[in-house]
Amino acid sequence: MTDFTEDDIRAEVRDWLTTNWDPDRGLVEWRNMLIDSGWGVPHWPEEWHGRGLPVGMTPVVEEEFDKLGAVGVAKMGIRTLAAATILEHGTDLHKQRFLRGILTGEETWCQLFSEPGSGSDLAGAVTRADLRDGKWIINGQKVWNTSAHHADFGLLLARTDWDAVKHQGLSYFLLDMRQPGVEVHQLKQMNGHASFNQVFFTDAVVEAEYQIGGLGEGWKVATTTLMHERRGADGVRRYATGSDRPGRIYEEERAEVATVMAPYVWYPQRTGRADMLIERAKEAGRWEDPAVRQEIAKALTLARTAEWTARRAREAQQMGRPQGPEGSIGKLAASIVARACAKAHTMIAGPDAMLTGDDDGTGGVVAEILVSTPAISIAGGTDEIQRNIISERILSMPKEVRHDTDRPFRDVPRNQVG
Amino acid sequence: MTDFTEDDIRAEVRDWLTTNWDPDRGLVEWRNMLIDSGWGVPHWPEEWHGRGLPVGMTPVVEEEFDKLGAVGVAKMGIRTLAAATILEHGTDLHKQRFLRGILTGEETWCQLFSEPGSGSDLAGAVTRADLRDGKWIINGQKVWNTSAHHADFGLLLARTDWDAVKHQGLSYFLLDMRQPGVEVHQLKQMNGHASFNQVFFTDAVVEAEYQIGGLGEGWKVATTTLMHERRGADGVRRYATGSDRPGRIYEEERAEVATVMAPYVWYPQRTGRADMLIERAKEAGRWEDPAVRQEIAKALTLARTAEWTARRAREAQQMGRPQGPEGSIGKLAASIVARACAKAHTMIAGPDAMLTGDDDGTGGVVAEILVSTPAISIAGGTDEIQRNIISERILSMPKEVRHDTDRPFRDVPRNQVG
Amino acid sequence: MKFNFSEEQTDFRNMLRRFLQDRSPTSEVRRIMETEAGYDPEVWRMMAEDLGLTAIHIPEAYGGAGFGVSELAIAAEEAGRALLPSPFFGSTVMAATAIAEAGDDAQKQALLPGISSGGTIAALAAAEPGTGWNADAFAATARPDGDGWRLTGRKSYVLDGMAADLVVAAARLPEGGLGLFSLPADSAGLTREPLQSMDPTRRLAKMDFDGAEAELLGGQDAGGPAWARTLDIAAVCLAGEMVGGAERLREDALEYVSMRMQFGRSIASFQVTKHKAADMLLDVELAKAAAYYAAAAADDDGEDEEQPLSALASLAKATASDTYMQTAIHAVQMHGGIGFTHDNDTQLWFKRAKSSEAFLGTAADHRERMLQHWNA
Amino acid sequence: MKFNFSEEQTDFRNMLRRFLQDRSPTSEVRRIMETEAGYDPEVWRMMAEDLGLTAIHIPEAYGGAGFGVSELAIAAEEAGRALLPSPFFGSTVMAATAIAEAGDDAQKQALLPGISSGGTIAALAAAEPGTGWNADAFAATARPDGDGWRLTGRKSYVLDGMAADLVVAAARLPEGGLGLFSLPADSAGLTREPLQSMDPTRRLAKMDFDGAEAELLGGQDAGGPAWARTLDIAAVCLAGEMVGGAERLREDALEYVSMRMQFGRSIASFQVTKHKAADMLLDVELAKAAAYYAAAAADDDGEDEEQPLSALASLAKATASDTYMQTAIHAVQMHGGIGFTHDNDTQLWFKRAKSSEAFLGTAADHRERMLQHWNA
Repeated sequence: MTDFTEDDIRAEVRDWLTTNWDPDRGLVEWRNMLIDSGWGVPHWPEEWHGRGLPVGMTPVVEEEFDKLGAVGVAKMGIRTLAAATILEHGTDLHKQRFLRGILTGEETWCQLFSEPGSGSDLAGAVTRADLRDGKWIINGQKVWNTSAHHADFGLLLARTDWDAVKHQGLSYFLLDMRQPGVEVHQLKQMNGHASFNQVFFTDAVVEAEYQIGGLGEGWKVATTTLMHERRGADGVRRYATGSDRPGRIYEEERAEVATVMAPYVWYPQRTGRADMLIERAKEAGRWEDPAVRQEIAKALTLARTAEWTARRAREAQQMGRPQGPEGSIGKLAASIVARACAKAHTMIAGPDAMLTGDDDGTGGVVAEILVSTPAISIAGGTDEIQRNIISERILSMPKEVRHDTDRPFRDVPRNQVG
Repeated sequence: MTDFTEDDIRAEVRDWLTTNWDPDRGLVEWRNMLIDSGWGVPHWPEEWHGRGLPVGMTPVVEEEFDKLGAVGVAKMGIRTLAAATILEHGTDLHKQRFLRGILTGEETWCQLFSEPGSGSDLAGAVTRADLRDGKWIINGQKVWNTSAHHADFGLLLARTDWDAVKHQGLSYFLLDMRQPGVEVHQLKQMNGHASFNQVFFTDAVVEAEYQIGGLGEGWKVATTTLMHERRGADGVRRYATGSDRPGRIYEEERAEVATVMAPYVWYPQRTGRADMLIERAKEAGRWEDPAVRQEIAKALTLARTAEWTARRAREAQQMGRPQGPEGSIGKLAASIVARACAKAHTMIAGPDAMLTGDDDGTGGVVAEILVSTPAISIAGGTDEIQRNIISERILSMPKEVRHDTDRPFRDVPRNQVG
Repeated sequence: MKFNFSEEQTDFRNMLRRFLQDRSPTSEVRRIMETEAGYDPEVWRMMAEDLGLTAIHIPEAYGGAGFGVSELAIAAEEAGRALLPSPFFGSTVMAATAIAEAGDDAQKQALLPGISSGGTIAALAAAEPGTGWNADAFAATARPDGDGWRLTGRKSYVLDGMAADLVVAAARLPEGGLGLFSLPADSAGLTREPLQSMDPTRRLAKMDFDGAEAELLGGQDAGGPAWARTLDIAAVCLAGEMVGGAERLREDALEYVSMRMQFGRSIASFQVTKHKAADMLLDVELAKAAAYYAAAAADDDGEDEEQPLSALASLAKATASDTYMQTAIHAVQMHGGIGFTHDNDTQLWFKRAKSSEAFLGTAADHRERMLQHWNA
Repeated sequence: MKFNFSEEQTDFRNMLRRFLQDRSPTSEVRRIMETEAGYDPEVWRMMAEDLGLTAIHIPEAYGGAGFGVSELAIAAEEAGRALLPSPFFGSTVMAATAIAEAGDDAQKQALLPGISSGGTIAALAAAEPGTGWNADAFAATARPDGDGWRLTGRKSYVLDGMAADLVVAAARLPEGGLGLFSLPADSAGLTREPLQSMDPTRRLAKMDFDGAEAELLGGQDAGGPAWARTLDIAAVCLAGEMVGGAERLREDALEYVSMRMQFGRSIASFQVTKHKAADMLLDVELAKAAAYYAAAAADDDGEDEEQPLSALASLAKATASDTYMQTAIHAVQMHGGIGFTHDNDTQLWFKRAKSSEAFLGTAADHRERMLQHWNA
């Protein structure tokens, strides 16, 4: 399979699709066919459901799918992080057990990294895994776990060695969420949505063979997961919807999309909705108010310049040029955009900014903007963390002197979790 | 002298003044009379030119001076810091030699603390004093020395022990500025004024008896000077002028005031001149521009609230109540006020903000504001230093971990002065 | 008290703070804000009968305590600090002031004692949909009918409008001037409906007047000046309420970062956190200075020639609402993810800050108003 | 180049940067800014003859190089970075653009080759005292006189007005429209005087027209649109010049704090300094994105339907001038006391940033203009 051209690939996938694609099939049936053919994840290895094609060929294959409207394997949500982590660090047992369920969409995943006591400091996890009678016994608490309330499995980072230094005492586990020792509580936000969960472990069990990566190498494995998370973050920031075509398979896919996207339904509002400003100002009769116009112009300027900056980064990447600083500042720019938009929306709304639901004149959309924008400067790495990263990695300024990595973790001062 | 009432004091000083005050005397002659009578500095000890009255009586005495327009002893400039430092830490020799000259105004002083290599870190001074043949030999460089170009003496902080930790290797000297080893260069600022000097020492000499305070206790002595400097800073921020009455003594005093105030002639502009905003907007035809009005209102609001906050602090102090945080935030507030004013002045000036001198429509006053306001967030302790102080001293937040006070100064990383 | 409170004022504040800590802790605020009424009648009774809060600035001749706006603003500040859900602002601050400013002696005798005792809850229906508190835009009209008047038009953002027994309404007179009218809340021709408030501790209503019968307060010239002064005093008290809330947010955020560790050290030890805390302190102190100065000015009107009360009230409102919102944004950020959750109390004050930005007009509106009244 | 520069553009920028490092280091800027002329004729000659900078965007038919606004803006950016004192902006960017936009073929043949070769320095006299670049407020008038016209009125803030051989002036036509006119700088009835510029690297003049004879460029309808497009292109190039200056300030301040120690550690290791540096980078990157996008839009006008060039040019000007000033304030602050001295170079860029806030109109003016042209 090393001698081929783009046209060969195109022809081959088109042939296969023409023969097999049928929108009236069941979603799982179809995805199993995709997995068996290797066209679902063509860049994965042949022994694991792929065709071993270079990553660059994947968009070509996807184009052919799109032409016919053919549905692909399950790709959204934490499952992609699970697949990437298992592919890179998993044993054959792990791959055997999990990859197909991930691709068919029959089994869903959540990420169990953050803890209430450590915030942005993921490596400060204190959830413990203790080996007893050949099984790992898990005790502790995680937080900010998207979709954990309906997940079948979890990607768990837990401490196995308290005498090692911080980053070297962690191990990584593939945890069955459907067991008595795991309790999931949805966490309601100030905007009324519940995008996250808290997960409590009381003697939860992981069989020894479902530890992944070396013992004490959990941070290394987590780095893979986090890298894929960052890469995918742009995608998640946009709210996806399924195709609106008729057919059984599309119906099933729409239901899947709705479930995966449920936590993100308010994400458009989190950005501040620069796109609504001018229309809102006109509707509210404030388009001629010079003070309001200044704030609208500031918000639009920030939104546009942030967008152009992101496109500069993308184009540089596509042209194979070294990425400039514009790549890493997007997250921080998004915070500033959101705050400027919230300010402008507040001025536009005038007294209606006090209202919500049916009474705010926008069916609650503006109200949701006003109580959602604070999230963007926290979730996925706070503004402060972003500024640390920019100053240290891009501007090469000195790192903060650390007081938590030079001693056994046992001796590192930390929060009491209550 | 412990049994007296305010009325007694009033009567006594009035009697003395009635007999002695004459505006046609020479300034120095009159001040010598004041010094001999003890009415020039009534709260100083009787053996040193005062009357040993409580500090609270000084305003009473001053009121009686004011009623007659009687001139007092020399009080402005660095001389007051010299007097306070010598009174508290000096030997009889020091008091004998210097106090009278300070009070008559015949001898002027400068402060020699800051260095180009250490900025706000005054205790990081590397100007060295070495004892050779019973004399201190000074080598090094100081900067930001107001009035040093015409000073007779300097308050010098220099390092005498390089093996002690930072704050304990410094000693304090009373240095004769009129000697070959001392060279003074005026330092021009971006606004064209020269308020400061650089002072270079090349084997300058201080006789052993003019070291003040214990050897290695220079930082302790400097603390006295700095405390008086901070106390006087409010006064200096306002530009003083002499009385405009006729009479030989007033003429001489006006000349003295002009010399002392010369470095501060642009200080009103440094504040941003909130007082000019409305009139300027009307003159420039921008009083009706809503966007300009927003900025004027913001600047006026900051200026007023800063002023009211300072008055809250003063009144609390006068009522003997514990001073709230409002005392320490004045310096930081002044920076914010100045920036907001500069912004508003720029918008008001419109295209004239490009001009200066006779062409900016205000005889260069607005231009001077625009290039002077950056100074207020630096001089007398940067905004960053103020925020450190507020967070540590008022809010009791943890101090920055220090890496310069735990080892011999010799081993502390520092700038190469070039 | 322009620059310092008297001992009596400080005692009053301390007493009030203890009462609210005791009777309206955040757990109670959360419970009450889920109820239909939106306030606790028992707490309201104690506020009125035990503490006399409903009587503070009402003249003694009308059953009040005869204190000034300064004391009223202290009460608002403590209520804001505690996020007290109650009709205090709508009834005592707004409606009672409007009646006291506009009414003739007989009307004040008839209406104020009930409000002063807390037995009557009143609400001021002035703002209108979209245009808010800008009196020039009030479109509701009054027409004479026999001895009385009939009101027609729509009012909105009526604070504590559903809880009210008595309504004071602003409407345009036939000659174009502004009239303030009183009518019972259950009058024929007056329908009211609760509005969905982003801040569940601030209850709002809309009111439709369809020829509702009402009594004109004072003469036909009384309404305009009375409304202006009522808005000034309300803005001053709102500034007080906001600085109370901002100070609470600031203190709580500081306490949170002082208790939490990250990367093996206290979050409060990070220089950026320290500087943010310093800036928050500065902001709140400046806003407090404005709120206190304006409240004192309301009590000795005319003393500051350059800045009459309307200029000062608008200055205080603008700076307090900017500060409150900025403090709330910082406070959420300092809490990190937990600050964005429903269970963390920060969000309660955040929503109050957001709502306060708009209540009585935005900061930009008030900055414009401030300059219109500035003498210079 | 909306989102990326071509290799040719990058080469052009690099070549230019090397030239300016070599020929216009800060020591030279300081020397030249003290001279009466305000620019170095030898550097100007090299810019024109060796580098072709005076010809960049002038069509080949008129002796130019036929490049676009993108290349012109790159040159402006590098000039801004180096703080180059020269009549490049006044002559090449402003006056040549006005002639190219307004003139008929014969006029362009007559005027542009000289400007293109650098032999003629031209200046655009449009702005008027107090009201600046707002064309609606231009009060200078033109009246027909025989075959030509005579101009009367006062112009100010004329960039490179004293250095100019040729003046392009904007004046109101008898019918009320706007005309652009050309005349030799030494014409009878035209007197000019240098203005005292806060930024000594940006030379300005005022001009009095007292019946000066001038030639109308193009027809009577040409001036209005030509002025609008000239202002757009000048704003785009000024945005480029400003982001060049801001980036230089940012880099120099970062280098300074990285080299300096305080309290026994690098100033760059303080978290507050690090975060300030991160914010400065963000600001400058956003402003650059706007400047580059607007320059590209000037070359393929009409492609972005929502935002026509005037909207983009004003957006770029507003954001670049805010960013430049903020960066300059931060840069002075990061240097501490030394940053406020005359001998430290930061002040040179600070003054340029201050002057650039006002040049061609303030950020607030341009934000308003941006929305007026926004299609949405």
